[in-house]
Amino acid sequence: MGLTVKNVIEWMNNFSAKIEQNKQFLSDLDTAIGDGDHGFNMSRGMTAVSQKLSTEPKTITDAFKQIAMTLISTVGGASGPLYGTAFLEMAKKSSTSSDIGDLLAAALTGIKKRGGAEPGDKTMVDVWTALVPEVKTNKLTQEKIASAVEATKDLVAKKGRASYLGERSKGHVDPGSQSSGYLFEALLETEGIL
Amino acid sequence: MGLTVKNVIEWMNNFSAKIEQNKQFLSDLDTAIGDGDHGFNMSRGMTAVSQKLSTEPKTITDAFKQIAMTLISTVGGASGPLYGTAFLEMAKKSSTSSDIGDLLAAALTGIKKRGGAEPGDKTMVDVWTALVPEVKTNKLTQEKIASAVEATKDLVAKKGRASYLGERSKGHVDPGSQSSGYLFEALLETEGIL
Amino acid sequence: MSLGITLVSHVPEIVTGLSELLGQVAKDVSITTAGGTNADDLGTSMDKILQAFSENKADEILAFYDLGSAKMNLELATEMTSKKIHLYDVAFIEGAYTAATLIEAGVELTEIEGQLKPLALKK
Amino acid sequence: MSLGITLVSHVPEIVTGLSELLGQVAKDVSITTAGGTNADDLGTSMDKILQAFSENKADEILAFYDLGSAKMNLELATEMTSKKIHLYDVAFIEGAYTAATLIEAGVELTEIEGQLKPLALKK
Ligand SMILES: Nc1ncnc2c1ncn2[C@@H]1O[C@H](COP(=O)(O)OP(=O)(O)O)[C@@H](O)[C@H]1O
Ligand SMILES: Nc1ncnc2c1ncn2[C@@H]1O[C@H](COP(=O)(O)OP(=O)(O)O)[C@@H](O)[C@H]1O
Ligand SMILES: [Mg+2]
Ligand SMILES: [Mg+2]
Ligand SMILES: [Mg+2]
Ligand SMILES: [Mg+2]
Repeated sequence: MGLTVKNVIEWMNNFSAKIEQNKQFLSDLDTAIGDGDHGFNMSRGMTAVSQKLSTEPKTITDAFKQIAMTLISTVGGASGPLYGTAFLEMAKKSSTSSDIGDLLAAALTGIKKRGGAEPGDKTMVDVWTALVPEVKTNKLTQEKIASAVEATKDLVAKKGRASYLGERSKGHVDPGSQSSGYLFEALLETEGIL
Repeated sequence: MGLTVKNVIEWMNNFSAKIEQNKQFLSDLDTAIGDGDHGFNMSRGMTAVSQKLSTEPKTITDAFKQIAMTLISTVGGASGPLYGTAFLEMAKKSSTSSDIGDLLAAALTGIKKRGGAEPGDKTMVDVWTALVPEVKTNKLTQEKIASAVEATKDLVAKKGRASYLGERSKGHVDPGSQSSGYLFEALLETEGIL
Repeated sequence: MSLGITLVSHVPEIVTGLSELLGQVAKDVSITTAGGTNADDLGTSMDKILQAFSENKADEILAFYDLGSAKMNLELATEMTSKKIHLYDVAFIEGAYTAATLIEAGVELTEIEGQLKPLALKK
Repeated sequence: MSLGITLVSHVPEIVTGLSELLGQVAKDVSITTAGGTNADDLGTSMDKILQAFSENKADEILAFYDLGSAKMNLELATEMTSKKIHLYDVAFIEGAYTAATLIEAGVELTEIEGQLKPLALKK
């Protein structure tokens, strides 16, 4: 059935629930290689998004735009403009395509442009780069999500706060990759969207 | 007759009076190529010095040490540690010499070490470098002081706040050179010290 | 064409303090600030940056920031404002101080940018 | 041997704000500050710097400063304290942030200094 305003809202509410449940865990990951706020940042942002979407947007494009602007205004950390840009690009793309794979590909391009990170830099870009093709080819699974997140563990950070640690950033999962994992999990669990 | 506690105090009180009289002028010079506080900084410092010296120190060494520490604690700008270091070095030197030329030479070495400036960098070092030899050879005059100060006008600043202006620092007398000029004038006017 | 400065930091106090430091040497330069998140926590806010851009009296703005994540919000804001924004990856305090001094002295943008070059950092 | 940080600025708010920023990533590092003159005006104070050195819980201190004149007071204070002080001519905020992150991670001084090299500036 593809993307509808209703399943986008469901997707976001599910993502928000996962963030809420894991906010301490995400912040703990960020404590190890950053400033310890990623879970709290995302929780603030996604709570505001759910709130915003409680009034149903008219179109998918409107929905993505509202998600983007809400995250940009409330998250506060690097993940704010990054997820914000992702959803802004999805909003733009949604005016010409309703294929979720195309939208997520546009989002990934936006994230890379916004943060300047490339695959291998130990950022959310790694998880998105691994999983967007899986969505496109309809092969996304829980296992692939988990292993994409886990794969950031052994990388040396080249972008974001963790990059100040150089080699010492090894051995810890990247917090933004973990939260991105939840986004893809929520997508996978949303009936009819893929 | 040479250096005595009494004529050191007289020298300082005279210097303080000149600073007081010209504090707005010194700050205006600093407004052109700095942050506009040099006169106020020196006024605060020398008022405290005169106050301190109103209780007569036991030795010349004590006098210079008190002058130094008072300037360091009260001036607040770059000129504080610079004049402070100058008088600290004079205090040190005064334990083995009572020749004002030797003391001023030690002071100049201290100023250069503290600030890293060389002659030609458009700082107080220029005035000291020009005038210390005149003191040593007993040839200090009001004219030589004036022309040493004036000579800083056409230089390009290489140290201190004025250095941020690069070429634009040309055409203005350096404020710390002007205040140093007053120090040498006060010295010249102090009966029996040279 | 006038040049102004916008300062962006994760901490509100850092930009109010820095603005004071620059004001001393650049009395005639419009300097606006965006510090902290919308809730005044540690972080940055695109909304505050946009407001700092719009409050700035100059036509063209030189923007400086502390840490990398501020840059992303700055770029987002740059895309959303109609003002001309120049963003510099340079030492935050030292770069902003240099720019303020030179703008006050009437130095042109290309020359200012030349003086900012030695202060460039990977941020 | 523990490492601490002392921050010196012409403006009190800059160092209190910066100290907050560093505290977020370096909860276990002793960070002490000296901002403004003894009268809390814009400028620096050797007395405040000495106090920041002595209040610091670490044996060795990495010191960072904003503008050149702060450096002179820092050097004077360094000569007057018995603590071991390392003074860096690097981008103030970026350098202090880098050092705080690395000290918190237990990185040794020589390695920290290597990471500070690319942040060096003529100040
Ligand atoms: N330049 C960047 N490009 C892509 N992702 C980045 C970049 N910088 C940070 N991130 C992501 O953001 C996450 C941190 O988010 P968050 O903690 O909310 O922000 P902050 O670091 O500002 O506190 C990182 O784990 C990483 O995945
Ligand atoms: N590195 C330096 N070496 C020698 N003299 C210096 C140096 N930096 C500044 N000065 C002197 O200090 C004067 C400025 O003093 P002041 O205005 O009190 O300090 P600040 O620049 O901190 O406001 C300059 O005019 C110059 O003569
Ligand atoms: Mg974080
Ligand atoms: Mg943060
Ligand atoms: Mg000054
Ligand atoms: Mg000053």
